[in-house]
Amino acid sequence: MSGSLTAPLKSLSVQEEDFDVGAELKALTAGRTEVGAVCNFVGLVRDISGPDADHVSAMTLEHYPGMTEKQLSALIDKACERWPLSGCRIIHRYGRLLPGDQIVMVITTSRHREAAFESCHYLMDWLKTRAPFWKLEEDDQGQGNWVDAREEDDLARARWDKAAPSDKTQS
Amino acid sequence: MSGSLTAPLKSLSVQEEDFDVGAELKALTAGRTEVGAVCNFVGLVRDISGPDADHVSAMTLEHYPGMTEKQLSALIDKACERWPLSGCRIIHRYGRLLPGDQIVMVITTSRHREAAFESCHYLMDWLKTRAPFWKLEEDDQGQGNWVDAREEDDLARARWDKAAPSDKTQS
Amino acid sequence: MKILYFAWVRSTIGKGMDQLDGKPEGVQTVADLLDWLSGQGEGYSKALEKRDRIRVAINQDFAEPDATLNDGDEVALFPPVTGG
Amino acid sequence: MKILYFAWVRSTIGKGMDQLDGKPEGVQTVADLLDWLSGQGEGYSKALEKRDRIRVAINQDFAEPDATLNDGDEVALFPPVTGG
Repeated sequence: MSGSLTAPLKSLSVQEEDFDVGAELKALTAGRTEVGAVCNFVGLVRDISGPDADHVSAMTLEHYPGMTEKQLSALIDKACERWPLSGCRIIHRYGRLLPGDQIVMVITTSRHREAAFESCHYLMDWLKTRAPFWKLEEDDQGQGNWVDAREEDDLARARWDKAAPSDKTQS
Repeated sequence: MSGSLTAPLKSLSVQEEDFDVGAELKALTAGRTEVGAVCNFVGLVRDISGPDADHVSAMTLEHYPGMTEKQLSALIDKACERWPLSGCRIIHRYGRLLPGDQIVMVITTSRHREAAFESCHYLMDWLKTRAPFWKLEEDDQGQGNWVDAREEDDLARARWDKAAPSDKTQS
Repeated sequence: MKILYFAWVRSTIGKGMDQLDGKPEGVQTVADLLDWLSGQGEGYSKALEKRDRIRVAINQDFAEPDATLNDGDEVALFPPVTGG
Repeated sequence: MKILYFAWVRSTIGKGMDQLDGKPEGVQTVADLLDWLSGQGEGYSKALEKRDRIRVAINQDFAEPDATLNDGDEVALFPPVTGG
């Protein structure tokens, strides 16, 4: 149920290359003067990991080509049904990344800030538990360790099962 | 109560000039490889306004120099006490703006996404009700109309009076 | 005491600032000051007509109607804020 | 039926894919398939040892253990996802 006069711009890229957040923000808002709010999240590779704060020298992101695109496209559609968005864009990288490198970007645009904030947060929480990516971290000895899923991520996603205040649809 | 090893980067600009979000994001994350999450909000001038969707051809933002800086600096300090942030930056413009122009930007960075999302949302909700700015909208006839405050903004801010799940301090 | 006006409070009163020599006589609180200002002419009485539409800051912090004023205070009167 | 393996499921089994000629005999559900695969050699039995650490997709959608399989399905086995 979109409150926008024109259809929301939906866009997804699953890629090895880095991305330019500034350029992505401009592309999603150019000429859309109904947009009053832009929310953006970027996930970066951290140099430490896990409960023991082990040092990470690199990370390789494996993914399931095809399923990734299918799951993330469905997620973008869900967000656009639940909130009145003008635009929604996800970029997720795969391959070998170094600390400080960008992994993922979500941008949502809307007339008002609540829809932009909530949908961006929703997309990140869902993406964390539904997009088929797996992180292999390398320590200083070049030893690879598969990152374990975090229970907090399941809890964070489950929060959205309740209808949001701005959710107009009835289940 | 910051969970960062180094003090959070805090920064505020109240200015007439436009800003470059991409450059601001880079500046706040450069060399900070403990950062895993960046949340960013940008508010833009919309071309329609109010319940009757009146067309807006321009907007002038008046502010109270001195009080603006005092209130926004205090707000940044509060956010950095409540969430373990690595960085927090606010830019707010004043003067005459056109539809599509950027008004305000908030960036928060942290190890994890919950802190980044929540603190960014908190800052925008508080800023809306505490930063001394006033919008004068011009319609197509050049007639100026002072924008009324929205009750929703007070409600959105009041939400944060309850302790957040990640809030470690006791009142 | 310095009194600043912003937005439509400023445009209705017709100026951005009044510089007073300390507090006006009989004025102790923010509410007292608003009452006193209302009697200073047409612009003032009109601007302060709907008292619930006025917000006040003392020394650049928000203040309630019962807040006490001091001689050297910077006081500001303005509508509810609409930034962001 | 195509079966894909990812992350440590892939490295423990030692390959990324098995191509079968339809469903193995007696296999109707996801749980049946995991039981059957466990008997296909050391890598398989080790990878599928802790069944609660395995997630399954059928035709690129998440599937529960009781989901029914069809001959031409693309099935994938992998650990809980850790993207973002």
